[in-house]
Amino acid sequence: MALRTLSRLHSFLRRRTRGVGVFERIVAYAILWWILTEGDVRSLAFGIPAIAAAALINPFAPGGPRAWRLARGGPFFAVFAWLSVRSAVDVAARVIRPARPIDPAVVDYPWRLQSGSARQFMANLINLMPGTLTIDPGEQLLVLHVLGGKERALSGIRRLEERVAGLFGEEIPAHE
Amino acid sequence: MTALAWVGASLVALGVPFFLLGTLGLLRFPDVFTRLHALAKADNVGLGLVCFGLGLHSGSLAHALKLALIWLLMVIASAVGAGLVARAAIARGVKPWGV
Amino acid sequence: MMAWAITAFDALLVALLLWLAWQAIHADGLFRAVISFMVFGLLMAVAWVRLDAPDVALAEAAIGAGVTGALLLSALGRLPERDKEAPADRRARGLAAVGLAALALGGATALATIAWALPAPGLGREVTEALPKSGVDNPVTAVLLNIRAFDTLLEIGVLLLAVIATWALGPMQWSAPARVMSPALPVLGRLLFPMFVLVSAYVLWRGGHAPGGAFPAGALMGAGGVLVFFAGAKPWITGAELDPWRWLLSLGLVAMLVAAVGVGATGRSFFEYPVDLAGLFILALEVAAALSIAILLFALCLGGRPPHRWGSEDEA
Amino acid sequence: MNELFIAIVLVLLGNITVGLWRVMRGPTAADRMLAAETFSTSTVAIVLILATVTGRGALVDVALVFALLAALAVVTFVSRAWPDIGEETARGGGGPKP
Repeated sequence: MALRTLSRLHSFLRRRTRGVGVFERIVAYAILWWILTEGDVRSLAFGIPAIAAAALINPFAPGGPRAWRLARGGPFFAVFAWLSVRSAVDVAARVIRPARPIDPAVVDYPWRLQSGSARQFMANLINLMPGTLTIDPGEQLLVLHVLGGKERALSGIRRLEERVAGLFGEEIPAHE
Repeated sequence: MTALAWVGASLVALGVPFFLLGTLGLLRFPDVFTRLHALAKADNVGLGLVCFGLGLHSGSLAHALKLALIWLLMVIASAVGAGLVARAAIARGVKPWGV
Repeated sequence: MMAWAITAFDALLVALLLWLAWQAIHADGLFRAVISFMVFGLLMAVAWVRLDAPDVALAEAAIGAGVTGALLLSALGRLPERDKEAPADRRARGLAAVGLAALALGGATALATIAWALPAPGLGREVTEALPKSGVDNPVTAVLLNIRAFDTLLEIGVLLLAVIATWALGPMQWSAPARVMSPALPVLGRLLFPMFVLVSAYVLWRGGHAPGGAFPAGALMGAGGVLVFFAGAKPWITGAELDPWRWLLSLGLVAMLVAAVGVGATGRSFFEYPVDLAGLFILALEVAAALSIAILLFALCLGGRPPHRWGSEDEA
Repeated sequence: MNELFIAIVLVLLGNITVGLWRVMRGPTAADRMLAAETFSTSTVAIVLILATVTGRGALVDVALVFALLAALAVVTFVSRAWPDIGEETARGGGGPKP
């Protein structure tokens, strides 16, 4: 009984540590732990097992190949912050005007991004961008609910997709 | 009272209108999709300004990073949550207004 | 200005809490009632913050706003359609409302009388005096796991009984992980699982010297398990008879019983830890209790005995 | 400074009070749910500001717990509760398939 449990644990851990990023994950979680405890080293008796557990027993398979290009993270975040503020101001302007010019539409957008993690990242990011909301991140088409007209939303989505592609180091075909 | 603390406090105050406008959208917009637009956008910027402002106000890096972590978690929750609710609403046959 | 604004805040908070509590038991439609209850939990945590009780606020945040919301919502999903939105019989509800109001009024009066009769500073001084001998710096943890450890023993026992009762009622309705309704869910689960592990461990660590401890940490980890399960992960716990997880379910209760009775071997009374080892005892009990509480709450949210083997609907 | 913060906290609680109208009104379960979600954002802001005003670091942990749990209600809602609540569509039967 105990032996079987042990061997199950062994194969489980082997599955988890295979593939990329165990080391990176551990570093990332150690940084998070430092932030949580505000740098208290006495916490490591709890911290080390927790970091190991977080990195090794995640029931979901680790993501695909090296996802992010860290060097592009900074500029991307700046763009993200700017667009978030703009989208909040945009939606606020629609709320506040008595005429309530929301002009909603449902739009199908064919993906140019290839990898699943880049698509997921974008599908969720869209919800924070000006006038766009993901309804269904499908296999072929991304179905969106947009405010303020289709064309405006589509050009925004195209630019966003190019930025996400850059972040994930993906080549996507140019828009004709 | 340092200048940094004043800047921080003003950022916190600047966040409040976004919360109010988000709620106004919640009340005024005609269907669940448009309301999701209002909330996912306005509330996160509001909370972002509050967290950033309080971080500056505290003047401690570790504390500011913890606030940034809280904001990030809320952003993830509301971005993913908005998509989930929108998809569930479509699946239940809720028709978008004005389309 | 300040005193006025604080008073207004507190008054509004109390009014909201009363209104939400009323809605939670009296709203048309169960869904509205459940949402009211969840918002109530959220604001109750703010009320504990205002009462300067961060320990309770933390527990309320983890349990009230987290696990109970998930429990009620998934219970709602199991009810047959007609029970969910149909308002109950008007007259019966009116009668119940009058009865409840009378009861609440009587209870409040009784409580107020008792509160005035209690010794004014409470037991704070006694706890502070005993704190150096308790093994921890946080008075709340000292009370929960040393001074009044007996209460905690019973509380964990109640949780275990609840799970046993739930399992006894029959197998759970879903023999496979939740039908994943969006590709965003597994991504969210993968992202949040490590956060739940880290923050629970952090809250547990904090319990030794500041607000935190086994109950909020366990509740948080249990909530994380529920989220990851609904995001499509296959749970580790099964209903098989020799499942090692059964030991983890009872670990908290067993550890507390061993600590309580084991000290008797050296001629001490129930739960009387040796003073120089008290810190170690409390640490071990906290970890055991937190793990157990997490798994107990997760098992409760499954809503029945899990299957002997989990299907693999998640790959579909 | 604290006066400003307390005024802000009061405004945010007022904001929640107004938003409750959507919880009561609906019309769909999703509307009520997303109203509740916004309350958790406002509550996090309230608790964080109170943490600054009182200088109690532990309150930041309360906000952290809220932030971590914010996704739980929505996930439970879409995967368990709403697929079987008949508000819009008059599907008969109901109840999860075994």
